[in-house]
Amino acid sequence: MLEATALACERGGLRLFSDLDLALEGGSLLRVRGPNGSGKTSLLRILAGLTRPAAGSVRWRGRALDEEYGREMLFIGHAAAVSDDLTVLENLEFTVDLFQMTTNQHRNREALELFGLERVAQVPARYLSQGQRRRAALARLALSRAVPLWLLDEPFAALDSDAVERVSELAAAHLAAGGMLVLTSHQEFSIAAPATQLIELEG
Amino acid sequence: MLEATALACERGGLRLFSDLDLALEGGSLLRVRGPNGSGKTSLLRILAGLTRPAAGSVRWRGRALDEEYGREMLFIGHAAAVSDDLTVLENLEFTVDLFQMTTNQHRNREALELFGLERVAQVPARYLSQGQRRRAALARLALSRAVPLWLLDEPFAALDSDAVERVSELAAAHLAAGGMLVLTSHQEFSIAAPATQLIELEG
Amino acid sequence: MAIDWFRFGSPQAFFPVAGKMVPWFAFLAVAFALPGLYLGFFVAPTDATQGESYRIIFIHVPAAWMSMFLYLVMAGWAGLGLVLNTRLSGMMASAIAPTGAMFTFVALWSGALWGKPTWGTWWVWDARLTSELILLFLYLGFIALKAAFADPQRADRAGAILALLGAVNVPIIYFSVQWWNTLHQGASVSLTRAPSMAATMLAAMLLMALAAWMYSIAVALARVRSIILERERDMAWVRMSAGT
Amino acid sequence: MAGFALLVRRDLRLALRRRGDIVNVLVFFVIVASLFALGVGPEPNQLRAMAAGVVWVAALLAAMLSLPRLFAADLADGTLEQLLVSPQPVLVVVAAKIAAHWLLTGLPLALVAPLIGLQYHLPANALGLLLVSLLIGTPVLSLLGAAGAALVLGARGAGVLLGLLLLPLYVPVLVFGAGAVTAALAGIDPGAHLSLLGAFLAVSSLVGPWAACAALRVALD
Amino acid sequence: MAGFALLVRRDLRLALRRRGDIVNVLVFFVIVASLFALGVGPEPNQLRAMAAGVVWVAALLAAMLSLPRLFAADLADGTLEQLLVSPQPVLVVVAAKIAAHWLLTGLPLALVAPLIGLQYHLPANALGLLLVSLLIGTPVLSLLGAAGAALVLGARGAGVLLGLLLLPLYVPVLVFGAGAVTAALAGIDPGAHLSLLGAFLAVSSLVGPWAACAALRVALD
Ligand code: HEM
Ligand SMILES: Nc1ncnc2c1ncn2[C@@H]1O[C@H](COP(=O)(O)OP(=O)(O)OP(=O)(O)O)[C@@H](O)[C@H]1O
Ligand SMILES: Nc1ncnc2c1ncn2[C@@H]1O[C@H](COP(=O)(O)OP(=O)(O)OP(=O)(O)O)[C@@H](O)[C@H]1O
Ligand SMILES: [Mg+2]
Ligand SMILES: [Mg+2]
Repeated sequence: MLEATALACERGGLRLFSDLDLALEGGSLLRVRGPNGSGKTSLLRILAGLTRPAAGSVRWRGRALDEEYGREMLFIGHAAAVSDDLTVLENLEFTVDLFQMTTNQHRNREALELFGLERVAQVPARYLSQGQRRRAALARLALSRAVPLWLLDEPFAALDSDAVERVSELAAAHLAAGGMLVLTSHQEFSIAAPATQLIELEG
Repeated sequence: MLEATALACERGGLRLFSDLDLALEGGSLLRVRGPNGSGKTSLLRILAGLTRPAAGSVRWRGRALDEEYGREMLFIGHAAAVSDDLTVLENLEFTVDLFQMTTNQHRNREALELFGLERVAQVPARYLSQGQRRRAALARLALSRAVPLWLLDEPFAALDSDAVERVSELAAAHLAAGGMLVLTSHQEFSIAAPATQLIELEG
Repeated sequence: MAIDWFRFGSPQAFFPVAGKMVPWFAFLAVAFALPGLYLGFFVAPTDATQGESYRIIFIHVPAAWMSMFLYLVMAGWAGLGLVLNTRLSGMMASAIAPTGAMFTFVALWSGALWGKPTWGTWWVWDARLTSELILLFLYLGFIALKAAFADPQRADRAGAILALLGAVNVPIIYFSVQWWNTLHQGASVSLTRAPSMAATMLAAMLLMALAAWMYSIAVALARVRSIILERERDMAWVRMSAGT
Repeated sequence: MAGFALLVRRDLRLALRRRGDIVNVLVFFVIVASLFALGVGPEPNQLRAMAAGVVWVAALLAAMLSLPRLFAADLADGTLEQLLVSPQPVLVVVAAKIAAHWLLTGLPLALVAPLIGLQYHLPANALGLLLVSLLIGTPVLSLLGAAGAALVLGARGAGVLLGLLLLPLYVPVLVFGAGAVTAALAGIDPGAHLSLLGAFLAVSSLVGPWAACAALRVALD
Repeated sequence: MAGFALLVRRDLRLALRRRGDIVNVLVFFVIVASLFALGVGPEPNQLRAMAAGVVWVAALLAAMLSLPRLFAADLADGTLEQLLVSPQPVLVVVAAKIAAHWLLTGLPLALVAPLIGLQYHLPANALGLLLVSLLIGTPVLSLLGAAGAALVLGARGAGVLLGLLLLPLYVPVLVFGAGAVTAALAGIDPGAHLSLLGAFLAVSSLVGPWAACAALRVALD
């Protein structure tokens, strides 16, 4: 489904990686590993269609990335994409509408509860702790079963062990249902996956 | 040396913790633990003198916190305090001057090397990866042997295993030399310490 | 085909070519300017109504033409870089901008000097003068915007967008005398005069315009060479040719 | 269309959350208008002559002061990234931003301008014209402003740089907008000015969003 | 003192890194000055009468456009936190910020103002006075501006809000500053205006930094 051929990435005149190929089918987990600054985030941004690769191309279902791709892909980067002045619930509702996800008020509430955010649902995101902010960004995972491709950049950073477990469970269920997952993580994690791939980037 | 009595913290009308006492002597490591949003960061900011506690007081060497405290304490929070438009080296040099640390060009370079930043020393921080940015903030630890009290908020987040080890070694050496360390971390870590304390905050 | 094009667009290939061309264009600039100035200031007859002051035309008109033309060239290079992602294009645009700004300034300045004796004021806020002033600000904005980015690639792309946006102004300058009733001359004033006079004036003006052309090319090429060196200083070929 | 409405609603909500962005713009407008009168002098005739200019310069400033934050906040917290990977076309995102900006600055200004005009002793026909010229002209400020704001994303000293880029582009709007009113005061038909303003609106509504889209992609690359 | 110099140097370096912040201010100034003439009209006499007002309004705008970023960038990246826990007194930090802001906006404006005055047909004595009034008055803009910028830290729509807070405070500066020049043009002794400006400077150099310090502590609590 997701294929990339001969990808290369350049930053500030430096080659981060080149000639990178990948192919992902339903049910596979791809872990991208490498030291700080090796280009993991850059690779994920290329796969999300945000950054132009210096060479090579990314294809989804055999076609180049287009606006439709936005409905079939989910990207959560370093920044939480949570607006300071909206409450946690409003932030979630905006994301849901933006990505045209099928859900309802009840399921939104459940998603927040799953991430232990019910107490702060009405608090403007400005006042959240670091970890709560990440949780607020990740809450949409609970509503994204139908989105086939997940791209998660360091999803576990700043989370406590409880939240790490929650995310791992969601990821495992997603994979079991035939979804695809690409993630980077410096921490070790355990996600049950039908198929696992690893890309090691060098520093 | 560092004492806090009957500390309480309130946020948005909510009590995060109250009646918290602590006393730290040379060589002790204090780990603050608790789920996301339980008040770890708030506690560290109180100890750093940034936030006023709702009740209780903090004392250093028996006296209330004053400007002198800034020379004897080091606080690294969630935000890396690295200016986008300065290079990594310039950022370090500014910190060094700001905190009136005794060092020299050679030692600054060494600190950057220790954190694997020599290649990006002349790159504006804007272009760093998440982990490199944290490393740039933590590089000052290598020059802070003389600062008795370290307050580190999630120092390991976003770091690769190499960098985690580097920080742990520096912390261990600091403790062995009679320094004090307060840290929060969701990840497990191993830092050899003459004395260890733990504060558990409830969510 | 495409590969050839990209090779031509590589700074490394262009650097020596530009180096060879600079002296030629510099020579041509002088070769056109000398007879142009001679014709304009010694041969062309004194104007019946304006006296000697009309001779500013030999500076003013070529400068005004170049100011507009160079903007289009600059925007063209910038747009090319945006579409094809070639490194050289952005450098060319950067190299042209200061020359364009200079000609714009000269056109404004000479026009103002000319306006004093003819219109009795050195400045009015009419459409052509205003749009020419905006052209100067656009050049300055382009330069400032490019300088505001540390990353040259990003600077090129942001600058290109601004250059294309501002290109709308050029036809406004050109046609403003037709669209609005203004104090400024319409086109071809000189052509309606007595044939002999028009011939020398036209010749002088065209020679000066050609000289301005050649000068612009020479300066832009020289400047693009130093931009190439600065931007690509870390690349192997620069270090090798610098002998380090 | 649903995406457009969603995004406009979000921006309006964010602005209203502070209970005052619109009020701020209006108060700001009043202050600028009185400030000018103070800076130049109290003669009624001179006031009337400069009324349109002052209102227009105030509109221009209100637009400019609010522009640096148009995309910057969304860029910083990662929302812009999400907007770009979302199924919404980037053009819709940009159009919504522009619409929200106009609703929050241009529209309130246009509606309150006749009141200011009254203070400056403008006659009734000139007041109406002032309103019309603002209704045609202020969208241009938002359209071009969005392009400028997107261009300076990630550049330092963005505020002043933005002024530098935008003021020259705003000049024609100001000239024609104020010109229409001044012409009417002098008994000349303002139609020519208004049609030029309209032409400007047409051109900038083609060029502005396009430039903003391209610039956003560059900023996030 | 070493701390003060260190902080000023940092801010200047950050500004100069782009090889343009000062140049930007100057170009911006020139643009505003020509824009005003456009908005009001081309009569030389009218131009002379409003020259001082225009220069002062331009100074005010340049100050205001650059203020929202005075502390915001440092707050966002955590630098402000470090400045507050550092051994430097907060007052020194604030004073350095103010000084750097003035060096980057007020001073270049003051130095280039006589050139603008020339274009507006001001006579020599008025030019000198314009320079003097700017040298006394622009520090007030930075002093009060720092307090305003610190107060609105973390508020959305900070740009317009800041304008709202500051413009009323800036009005007196504008009035006395431009007034001094206008008085001289009319043959009246400008001493009274200048001494009022001086008094304003004295008061704001007492109040401004203190208010900024307090506001910063609140913003970071
Ligand atoms: C600052 C003031 C002025 C500016 C910005 C200005 C600008 C321009 C520009 C942009 C052009 C080239 C456009 C074209 O070829 O159609 C031009 C051409 C010309 N200008 Fe000016 N001008 C100014 C003042 C004057 C004055 C005072 C005069 C004479 C009284 C004058 C006479 C001409 C003439 C004769 C042409 C050539 C028109 C032609 O044959 O195409 N200009 N000017
Ligand atoms: N202008 C530039 N000059 C030099 N290096 C640059 C420039 N822009 C980006 N880089 C480098 O590009 C790399 C970007 O890496 P990226 O963010 O993809 O890393 P990562 O693998 O995600 O790291 P982390 O584990 O820290 O998140 C960094 O090494 C950075 O220093
Ligand atoms: N205005 C407010 N209204 C409601 N709650 C607030 C408000 N301001 C702060 N809070 C709460 O205060 C707490 C701050 O916690 P703090 O940042 O100290 O947590 P932490 O233990 O560091 O968490 P993490 O592990 O996520 O970093 C959060 O639970 C937050 O929701
Ligand atoms: Mg990364
Ligand atoms: Mg925390």
